[in-house]
Amino acid sequence: MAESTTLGKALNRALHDALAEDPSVVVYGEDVGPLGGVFRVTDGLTAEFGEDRCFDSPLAESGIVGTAVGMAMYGLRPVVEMQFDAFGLPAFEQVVSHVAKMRNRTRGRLELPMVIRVPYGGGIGGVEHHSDSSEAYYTHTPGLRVVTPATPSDGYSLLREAIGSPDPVVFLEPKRRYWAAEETALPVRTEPMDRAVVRRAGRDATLIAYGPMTATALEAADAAAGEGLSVEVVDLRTLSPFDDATVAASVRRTGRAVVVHEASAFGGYGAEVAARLTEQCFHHLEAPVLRVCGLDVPYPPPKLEEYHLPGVDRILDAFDRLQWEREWTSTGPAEVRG
Amino acid sequence: MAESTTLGKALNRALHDALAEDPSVVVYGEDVGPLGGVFRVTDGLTAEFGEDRCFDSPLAESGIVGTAVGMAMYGLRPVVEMQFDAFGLPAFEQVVSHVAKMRNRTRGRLELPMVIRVPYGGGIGGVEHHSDSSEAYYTHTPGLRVVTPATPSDGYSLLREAIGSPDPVVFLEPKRRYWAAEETALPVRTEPMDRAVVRRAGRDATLIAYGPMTATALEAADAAAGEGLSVEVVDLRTLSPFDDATVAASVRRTGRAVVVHEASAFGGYGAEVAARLTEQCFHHLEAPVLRVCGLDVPYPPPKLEEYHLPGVDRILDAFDRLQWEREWTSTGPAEVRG
Amino acid sequence: MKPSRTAHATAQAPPLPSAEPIALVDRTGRRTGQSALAGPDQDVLTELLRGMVVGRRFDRQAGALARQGRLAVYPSSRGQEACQVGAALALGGRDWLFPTYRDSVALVTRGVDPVEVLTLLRGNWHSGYDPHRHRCAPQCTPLATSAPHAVGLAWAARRAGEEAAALVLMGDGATSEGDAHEAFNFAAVWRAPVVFLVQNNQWAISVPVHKQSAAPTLAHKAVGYGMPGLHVDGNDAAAVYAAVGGALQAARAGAGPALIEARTYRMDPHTNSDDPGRYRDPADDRYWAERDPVDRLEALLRAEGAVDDAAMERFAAEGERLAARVRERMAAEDDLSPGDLFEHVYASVPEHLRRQREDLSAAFGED
Amino acid sequence: MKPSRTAHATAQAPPLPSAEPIALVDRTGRRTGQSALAGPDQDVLTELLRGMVVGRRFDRQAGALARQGRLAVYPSSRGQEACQVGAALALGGRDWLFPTYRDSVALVTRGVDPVEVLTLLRGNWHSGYDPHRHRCAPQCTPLATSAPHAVGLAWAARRAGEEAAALVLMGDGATSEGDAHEAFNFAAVWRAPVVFLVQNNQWAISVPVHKQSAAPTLAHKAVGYGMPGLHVDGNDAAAVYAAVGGALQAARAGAGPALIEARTYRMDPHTNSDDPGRYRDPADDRYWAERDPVDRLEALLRAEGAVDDAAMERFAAEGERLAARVRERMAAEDDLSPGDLFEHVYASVPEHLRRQREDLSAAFGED
Ligand SMILES: Cc1ncc(C[n+]2csc(CCOP(=O)(O)OP(=O)(O)O)c2C)c(N)n1
Ligand SMILES: Cc1ncc(C[n+]2csc(CCOP(=O)(O)OP(=O)(O)O)c2C)c(N)n1
Ligand SMILES: [Mg+2]
Ligand SMILES: [Mg+2]
Repeated sequence: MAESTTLGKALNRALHDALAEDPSVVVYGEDVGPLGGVFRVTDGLTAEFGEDRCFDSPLAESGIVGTAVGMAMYGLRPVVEMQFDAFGLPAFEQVVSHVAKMRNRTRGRLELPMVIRVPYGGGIGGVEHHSDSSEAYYTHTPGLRVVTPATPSDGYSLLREAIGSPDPVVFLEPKRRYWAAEETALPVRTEPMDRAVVRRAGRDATLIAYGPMTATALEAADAAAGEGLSVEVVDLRTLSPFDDATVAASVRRTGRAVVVHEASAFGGYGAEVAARLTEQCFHHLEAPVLRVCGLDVPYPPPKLEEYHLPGVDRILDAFDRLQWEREWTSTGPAEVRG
Repeated sequence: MAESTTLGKALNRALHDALAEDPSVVVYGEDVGPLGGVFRVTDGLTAEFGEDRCFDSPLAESGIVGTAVGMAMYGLRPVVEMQFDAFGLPAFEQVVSHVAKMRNRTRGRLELPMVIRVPYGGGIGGVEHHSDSSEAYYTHTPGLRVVTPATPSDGYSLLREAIGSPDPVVFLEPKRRYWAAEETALPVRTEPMDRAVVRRAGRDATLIAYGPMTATALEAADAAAGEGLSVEVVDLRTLSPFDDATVAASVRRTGRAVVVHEASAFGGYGAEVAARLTEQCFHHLEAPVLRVCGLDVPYPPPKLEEYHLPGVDRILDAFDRLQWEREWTSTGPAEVRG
Repeated sequence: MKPSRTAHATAQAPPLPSAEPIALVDRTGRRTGQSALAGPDQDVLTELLRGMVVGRRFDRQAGALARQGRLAVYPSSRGQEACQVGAALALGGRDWLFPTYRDSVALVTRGVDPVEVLTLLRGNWHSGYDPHRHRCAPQCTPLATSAPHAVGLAWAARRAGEEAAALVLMGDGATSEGDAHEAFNFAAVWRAPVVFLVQNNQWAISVPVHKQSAAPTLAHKAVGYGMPGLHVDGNDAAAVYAAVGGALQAARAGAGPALIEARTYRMDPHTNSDDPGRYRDPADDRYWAERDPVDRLEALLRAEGAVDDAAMERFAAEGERLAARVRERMAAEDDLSPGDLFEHVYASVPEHLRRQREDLSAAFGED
Repeated sequence: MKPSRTAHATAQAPPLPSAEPIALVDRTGRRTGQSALAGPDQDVLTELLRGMVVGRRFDRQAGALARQGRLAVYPSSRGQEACQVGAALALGGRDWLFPTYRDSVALVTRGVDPVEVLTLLRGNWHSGYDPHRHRCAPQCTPLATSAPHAVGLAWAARRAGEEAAALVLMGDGATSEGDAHEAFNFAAVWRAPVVFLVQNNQWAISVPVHKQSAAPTLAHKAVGYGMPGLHVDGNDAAAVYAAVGGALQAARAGAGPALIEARTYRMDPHTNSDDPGRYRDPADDRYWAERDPVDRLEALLRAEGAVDDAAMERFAAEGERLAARVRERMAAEDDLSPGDLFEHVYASVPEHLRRQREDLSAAFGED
């Protein structure tokens, strides 16, 4: 029976169900035990499954990821949490040099079915180091799957799939959407992990988003519709590997594309999206693929983050720069592209 | 008087001259003292300037970068070495959370005039972890300058400038070019740090390269010339900030561009180059900006690295895919673009 | 550089830290008479008490501002005043302090403008004060990461011939991080003038210290680096002051680094948004309330006649004035400069940021 | 989960490691008669000697292959045979070994196919053997990074009810890395069945151990984690075997981890491409040559009548046969599969890698 569930609760339920179904799943990290995590995503798990299945570790991210590598080598399915995105950085060597490479190194003899959960992104008024978006570091690293849900049902389904995956998954949780609710009946299975989905159909332009920006993208599409512009919104869901088929098909249809993310533009994930779509859809493009991203500055303090984060207005501005053949009027373009 | 100098020797000379001129410069890291570094870039410096100016530290990259932050806070100009690119990863948190952000954090009150030297890239038959290219991790991080010389004279000049810079510089040294020689008279000053240069003029396409790939790009341009194709080669020299003016001007002139690097394509630096040039030059582009990069796999073992690394052939193949209006003949295209 | 063949086996092992923390003043406010530390004189003790009373008032004010939403968050110092005030007062004028997010009271004690101390938590900028002015590094959030900075800075200061040391504040949880280890080790190998003060407040958010370490004390970690380790009562300002002061002096004199564990307790939640009811026993709060650092020193100084009601009222009034000033200035309009976002990324604003700044002012129609 | 208010102060401090390394056999091949370690019996000692003779021959062969350019590089084990053979033979069948790039001799002793051991250094792939078959993790290059893997694996094994421990090999230099600290700490807090064996060969490439640590011994690091630390003579195979074997047994029995420093010496350059003439004194080589691990055990066993010329010739012949087999098989064509580049990135080949594979075979005109 469908009921209103938040992303945070859906993730919690996914961990719960994974622990219940598979004894090889263990959940650990900083404050994930009795406290239930600083965002309560692991709430109640220690109480229900015991200290043996969900527990607090010493405070050391490289150690957390490194021990998870060892557990996964042994056949467990560890799910570890980096408390905030920036605090995953101490583990970066483990992630790049081992998590991503162990299968390759051993020609498939050692696989690492592990999940690194990372609450990421801003918009929560967090002080320095609490609002970063590091997806570009992870997605540039072959061997990792990088997944990020935008909705509670995807949160549940993608996390279950990530835990079941034979490959290591960096699971990026858009922390400002933890409290976003949706009517859904859990357990639920949504589209498979490596598939992007069209969240809203449109004819005139494709807006590509993921994680925290999906909701913003949908809002922007709504606003654009009010001005007569029909925008298709694609939610990537999995950042690596990239679902070229779905996204390129949309862009070929609309002929215009904007990609949006919170991370800084320069060398950001949106560059890859823009570059590969341009390679694949060049003759369908009426305008360059535009990026609406965070500024190329360190993440600002809370009171200035609004200047940094892409919002509806900046997305609408980007639509304006898509080199329409005619001026837009309030009732839409004089000539609509097929 | 010009004489033949290798990149390794030019870098050594730059460190030497910086130490001689500025008492606030200190050089340290793993094996940079009496051994002179595993690539001999610090050869003779301890002997000449003493253990106080060039020395071996404990073996811990985060500690090396972290202590350099403190020295720079105090006003020194530390130049530290990460022995190989992959061994810079333990310092990644220090680089991202502190090196890149200290100036911003303190509104300019604390600046960090420090240089992190990183021998990077492959092609030397190195075993795992000895051939990586991490420029995408660094260039996505605002607050860092990321510089990479391709020639001995640039090696000298850019390293001197990096050491003199008030901003922290990640200085990426193309290790397979350490032994590449050039006739030059040191000390030399080449173009400023944040400027790209056209290494070879051309009309038909722009080939964008940096560091280890600049020489390969020039070879490819030579080969293409043999087939009648006139290729302009741009050496970026500084990856961040990006010299939009120089590169975009070239691409607008030629109408076609290929970017080449050793790192994996996905989310690589080339994506940024392609995306921003497409944004800036869309109406001048006859074809999408193509990328010739490492495969999207972990860096292969030595005997397979040839399959991974971009070479002249793969660059020439990319030229073929630049959607010429006519077939190329051995004497060049029937119609040459302005 | 001739390495000895038996190189490191010749180093002397410093004595082991004591399992029980060293106190100069016991929890009832009596001098313990122990002799491992030289006790500070009454003037210093009075200063320590004054600092703690004022610091606690500041801390309470900041907590209130956080509850009112005027600070993004506030990590309280209540219960840890002996550590923070003791440490800050032990610093010499040329010494450097490397505080964490929790060490606002140490900064206020050091003389930094309280409103500038709160800039980070208020959300106006990442740090509000000029680090050079009071020789205080910005408050550090990524755990243990400022420890190597302190080592590098202290090494540089000694190299420059300055008689200065650096004091690193860190929590019990932070000792588990790799950076703590690397900093301890670099300091010891380089004999850098650094003192590491671990405020073991028993908790790293919800994780108790026995899940961080299986060592007899955190001070025992010093042994593995060949530096002295000292275990002191962190609710005894006299002991903290004496231990930190002694170690700083030794460091300045060239004796190298030291590690001090101060055993204390975080009386409040981790921050105002934490819920300790989920993970700790209120009995612990009571246990530690009986060991309150302010009460204890007040009892001693009253018993010894060094302070009386009037003095205590003076300290309280000073605290009230400071709190009022903070309230007032925090009520003022925010002084926000979005332009600063671009200004302080590099020494000068590069072209691409200039363009982004223009776009931004176009969009927000200002600056 | 009720944290004690005096939590970690109740832990017992294990005894300090000795400044002088414990030896069972002195450099002249006489039993020292010390009683801190139980000496292995003569059969084991003979096995140790055999393993060292064969291992040294393998090592020499690999060095020759490197000089001929048939290996990309070879980090020699010469001088460290007592550590590597002693440690490998001390392992039980269900125990796991976590070796570094230098520990080829330990792997060969463990029974891994020598040619598969050399796959990494030959440059054909990053690791050649099946880690499950002999319970040997791939040789690890990024220093100290496999130590937390061992902790996680050992923890998982104990949780599964297996009586198995993990043995981590690491160098003196590697102890400076943050990951070493984090691994030591996780192991101690979790009481994971892990033994850390630090082969202190005096050098990290060109950096002497006194620039890595100011501690009396590296074994002293154990104190800060609340685990036992032992300092043994790393050129005495009997002592290494006894120390590692004892620690593994204790670990399997639930006593938690231990840290053992084995004092030894890297007789050769760091790798075949290193030039130790730049940084170390040849007198050191002579000093250590007199303490050779093979000579010493041979002298003991000859004196005790356990081995004779015939036995030594048998061992030598076994080494020669192994070397010959290695030479022969290494002369064979490389078995390279570029297709593997795409095969083992993910469990199945994603679309974009399928395309790259196709491009590649088109370009190279093959699969
Ligand atoms: C590298 C890093 N990881 C995680 C965090 C998140 N975090 C903030 S405070 C804290 C607990 C710190 O405990 P402790 O070191 O004992 O200091 P205390 O807060 O008790 O003063 C954690 C896990 C962080 N700030 N930095
Ligand atoms: C994280 C990391 N940093 C640097 C290196 C480069 N490196 C390879 S071996 C070595 C020295 C290691 O010394 P030690 O740990 O004593 O081991 P040994 O080689 O003496 O066996 C260095 C610096 C590395 N492999 N990993
Ligand atoms: Mg604490
Ligand atoms: Mg060594």
